[in-house]
Amino acid sequence: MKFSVVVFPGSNSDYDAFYATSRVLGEDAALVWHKDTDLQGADVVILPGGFAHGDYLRTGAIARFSPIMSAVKAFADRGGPVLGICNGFQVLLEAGLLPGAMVRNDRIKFVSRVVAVRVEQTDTPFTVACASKQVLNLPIAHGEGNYYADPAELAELEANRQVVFRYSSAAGEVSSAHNPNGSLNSIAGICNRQRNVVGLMPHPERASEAALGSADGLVVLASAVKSLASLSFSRN
Amino acid sequence: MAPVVIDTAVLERHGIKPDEYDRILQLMGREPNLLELGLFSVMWSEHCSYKSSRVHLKTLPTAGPRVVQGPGENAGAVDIGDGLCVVFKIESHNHPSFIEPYQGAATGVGGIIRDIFTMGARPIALLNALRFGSLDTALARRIFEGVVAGVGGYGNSIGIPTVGGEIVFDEIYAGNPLVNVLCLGISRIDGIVKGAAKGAGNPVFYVGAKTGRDGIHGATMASAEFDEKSAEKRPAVQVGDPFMEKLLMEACLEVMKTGAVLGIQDMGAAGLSCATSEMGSRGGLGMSIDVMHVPQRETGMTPYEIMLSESQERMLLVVEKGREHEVEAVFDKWDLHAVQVGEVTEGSRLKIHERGVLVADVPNRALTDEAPVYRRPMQEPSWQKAVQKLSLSDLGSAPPAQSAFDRLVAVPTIASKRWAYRQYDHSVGTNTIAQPGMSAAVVRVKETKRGLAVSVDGNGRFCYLDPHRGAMLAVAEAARNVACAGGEPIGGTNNLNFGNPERPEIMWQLGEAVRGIGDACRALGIPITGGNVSLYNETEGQAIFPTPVLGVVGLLDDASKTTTRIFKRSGAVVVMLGDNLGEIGGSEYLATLHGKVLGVPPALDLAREASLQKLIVGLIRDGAVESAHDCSEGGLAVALAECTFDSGGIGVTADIALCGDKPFLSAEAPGAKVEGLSGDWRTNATLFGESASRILVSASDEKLPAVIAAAKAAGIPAIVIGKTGGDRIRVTVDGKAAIDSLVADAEKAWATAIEQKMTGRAPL
Amino acid sequence: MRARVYVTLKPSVFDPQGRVVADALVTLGYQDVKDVRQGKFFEVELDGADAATANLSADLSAEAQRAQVEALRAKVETRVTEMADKLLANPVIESYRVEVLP
Amino acid sequence: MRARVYVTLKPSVFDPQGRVVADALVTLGYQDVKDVRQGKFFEVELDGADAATANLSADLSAEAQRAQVEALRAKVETRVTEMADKLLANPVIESYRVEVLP
Ligand SMILES: Nc1ncnc2c1ncn2[C@@H]1O[C@H](COP(=O)(O)OP(=O)(O)O)[C@@H](O)[C@H]1O
Ligand SMILES: [Mg+2]
Repeated sequence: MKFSVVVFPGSNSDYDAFYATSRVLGEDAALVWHKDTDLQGADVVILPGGFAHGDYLRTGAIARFSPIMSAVKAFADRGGPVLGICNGFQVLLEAGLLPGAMVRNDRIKFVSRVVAVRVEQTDTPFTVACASKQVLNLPIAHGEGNYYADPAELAELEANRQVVFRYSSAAGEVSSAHNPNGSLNSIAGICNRQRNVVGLMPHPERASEAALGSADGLVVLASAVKSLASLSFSRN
Repeated sequence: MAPVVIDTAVLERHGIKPDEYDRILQLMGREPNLLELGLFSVMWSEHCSYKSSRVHLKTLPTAGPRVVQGPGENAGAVDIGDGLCVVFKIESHNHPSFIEPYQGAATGVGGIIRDIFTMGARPIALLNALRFGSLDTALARRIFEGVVAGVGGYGNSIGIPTVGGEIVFDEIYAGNPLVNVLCLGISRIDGIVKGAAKGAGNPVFYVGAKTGRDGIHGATMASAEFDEKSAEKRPAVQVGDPFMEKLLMEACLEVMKTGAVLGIQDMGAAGLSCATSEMGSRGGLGMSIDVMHVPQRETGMTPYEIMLSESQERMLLVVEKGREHEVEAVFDKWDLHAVQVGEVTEGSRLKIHERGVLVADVPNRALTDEAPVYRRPMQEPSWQKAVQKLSLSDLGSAPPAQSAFDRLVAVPTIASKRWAYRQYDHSVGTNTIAQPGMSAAVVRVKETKRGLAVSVDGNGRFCYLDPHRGAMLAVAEAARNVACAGGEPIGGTNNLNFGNPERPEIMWQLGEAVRGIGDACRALGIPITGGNVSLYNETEGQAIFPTPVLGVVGLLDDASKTTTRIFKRSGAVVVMLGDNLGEIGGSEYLATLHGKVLGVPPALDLAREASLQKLIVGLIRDGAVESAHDCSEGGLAVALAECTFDSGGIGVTADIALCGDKPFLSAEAPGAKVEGLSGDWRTNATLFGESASRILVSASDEKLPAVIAAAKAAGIPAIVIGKTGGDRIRVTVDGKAAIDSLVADAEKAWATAIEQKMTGRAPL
Repeated sequence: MRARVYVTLKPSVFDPQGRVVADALVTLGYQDVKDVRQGKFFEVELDGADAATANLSADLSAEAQRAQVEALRAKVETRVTEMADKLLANPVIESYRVEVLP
Repeated sequence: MRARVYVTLKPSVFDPQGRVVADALVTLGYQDVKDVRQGKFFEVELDGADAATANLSADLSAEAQRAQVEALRAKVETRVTEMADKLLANPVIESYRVEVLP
């Protein structure tokens, strides 16, 4: 199966996602330039972390106009699994593929550390291999990961079980003490209504080998492989 | 260019001394015009020419079996096997960071990254060594806050992890903070590209940000002392653009793979002047450019401004004639537009044109190799001997060990730097094996089993008390930290931060420090492959402590074998390798508890240090030890506590033998005897003295005999001092209770001290 | 011709930067600071628009000239509003205001 | 009472963000965008100042009232200018403008 990782100017975790899917997971992977219009036969699309266009203006704001984004949109509309990690999540928000927006971390500063994240939903292509309420140790590294949606939107997200990951304690309890950036409802990641597009701020690809301190993130990428068997969508 | 009378005022504005001007006249064979004078001014500045330090730097050991590239290029390179080399260098941005902390630090990071990818290497790690005034002052807090944000702002965006560093707080740096940044990259040995012009007739390309009027005379500013007037002559500070640099980095690495690039150099200090003259003189050729082709951000720029601008994120390339389109195509892909600005020429002259009219014509070696070299007078400071005298009876009574310990773990220089490094992305790139907070950073080398351990260290207090020994100690500490992660030291880089070299005492400090670095590097087998010199670090005539910062890179054949300072489990035996001599001269203990910087720094036996490092590297490789930690600031007691921090609360019980009462009588430090070392003083010297060449390890009962045997074979004392376990740090000295703290309490004080100073409140 | 686009977070969205600035001001001794909101603005310079004005001014009555300028301003305003809608502001969290400079 | 502080990079200082926004606008088809400079602003709300105005208005002539308000505005302006100097703007690379809101 094939992961296509989109490279925006300023992406900096593109190769990390490529490495984790190809070298660690052993699947096919390709880096796709943002000016291309073809996803190279992707089974799964990853929008990686980084600072697309410097994150000048707003995170993800300029990247959503890249030519490749029409293909990503079409792929998502057909039910193809799309994962946005960190900056990739921000791009998905700006592109309207996921609801809500990001504002500056509540304590302003860039936050780089390992956090515990609780898996809330296991019926998305990126969590099917997780146990319900499984807690993953994943690095975060962002200045704007403070998730916002207006009250009605937020209520809808919760009602539709679209909150996929929440910041938690190591034991899995969710509270403001374990919320690193002020995200509403401790949201670390969400999915769209169709559940095939997922975005999260933590970096599963950076936690895919024990040598790096945690291999907890691999289950997110492995989920995609597992889910693909049961998913049916057209690639073109 | 309009003729300008070059009078003393003009020369002064350009920082050119009368005898230097005579030399210019001689080299030129005529009077220079203003543009030419500008070129000499920036190229002969201390920052670019190393005119005061060069004679000393020449004495450093630079050769070794692994050295691929020594000093003289944009960065040094050392062979790490498999056809690969590690490319690294350290660079300072002290003065700009004082004027504008965020941008000063950010552009410092940008500058050193360019030095690395210019060589054809992909940067994979950043470290920094920072010095600030006391965090009890608003000024130091503001500078610290800005510098940390700037370091993070640039590195995070470009996606190179900041994996380690060190931060020291001392009022001596209040008006002159230090920001030294080390970058390290990986390249194939045969992929190294140099900053030399090749082949007359080959086109010269400019790529990157447009040239503006920023930082004109920045290089000369970095070489001038601060005084009240400098507030007025503040040059425009450059604003870093990490996004542009990211594009440049990716594009340059891609374009170098085509083989069409024959030479490349970044435009840093002295901008286009430096890049054109250095590339020409390194290649033994000339260069001819027309400033009309240089992309400009502002209108009406003169050739003088264009040549001297220090706009960031720009590169100059020599391209093989006929292959221009290959280069242009790569840059176009990245939305960067490379433009030809000139060509390589026969001869050795730098010719600058403005719309075809020749406006400057200088032999390029006159700007580079033939810059003045000074053998400046050196004189040991009159106060040097006095500050080496340490009489404890003058300091009153010693505090109880427990209260000294409580103070020390929370003093910002010793406390956890997590407030800072949590603002640095240290996991991007998926190579980081030992994160910030460990003794050395460890990154793996993808596609191999290898790893690189890196550490930056320096102790200004030691160097103030004895620059020669202090510099040796800095080398030893950096190498020891690397060894404690399992890395065999293979190369070093250094940043010399000193005051005004025109003062003989400062020059003496510099000369002594360089001699110390050389002595230690020769003994430890560490070639110096590059570095940086930052002089005139003074405010209102007050120089900083002489502060050489050493960056040492070590190689692990198997990155998975690395270890950290942290105790891994209860029930392990704790062993001290080395001697506990109780040397408190220049210690953090004396500074924090008694407000004194006095005495001689700890003695250093280089042969023993080398054996110790070999020993620890072997023990780690063989899996004989579970943790390893160097003893430095705060001594044995603080080092023991640090082994318990981040372990999840694993405590330790240890008994330490009282140090001797004449520990200062080593042959190397005659006259350094401390008077009054008895009672509490002796207990505190035992616990908080900073004797060199000591490592704390933990090992299983089964491995203990092997550890002892290996130490014996190496001629290093190995003393079992205690056992891990429980939830307290309990230390006795000769059986007498000295320290007894809950790990959780000590760790909280240590982990949150800086955050509390910065926010004025207890952290969440 | 130049226009400014002022972008602010909607009142319902918490503004952490404003909060931090307000706290810092209070710490500095400005106890009467009740609240700070931080926004950003873009000064957009458009080509050609000036030239258009210049061209017209010669052979028209003052009134007609004014009308022309007004029409031009209106055009610029529409255009810049479009830019704000599309790119400069994120409608989920931000609101904006366009001001054409004289 | 409220005041706004507009902060911009000095004209001589390069504004990378503005350049990227300008490039993005051109790519989006706004070919006539020549330049964009990005700035920020702070809306500072001060306590007490309003109360002061309210107190005075009752038993004073319209003119005296106006004078009082003017004095208050002047005071706010001085105070906020001080804040801008000290904290809101970085004098090395930025310049600022203070506007007291009615
Ligand atoms: N400026 C910094 N940047 C990143 N990490 C830092 C910085 N300063 C300190 N650290 C981390 O904190 C660790 C402890 O620092 P230090 O007290 O100097 O330790 P050591 O005694 O091992 O030299 C460093 O080794 C480093 O990993
Ligand atoms: Mg250290």
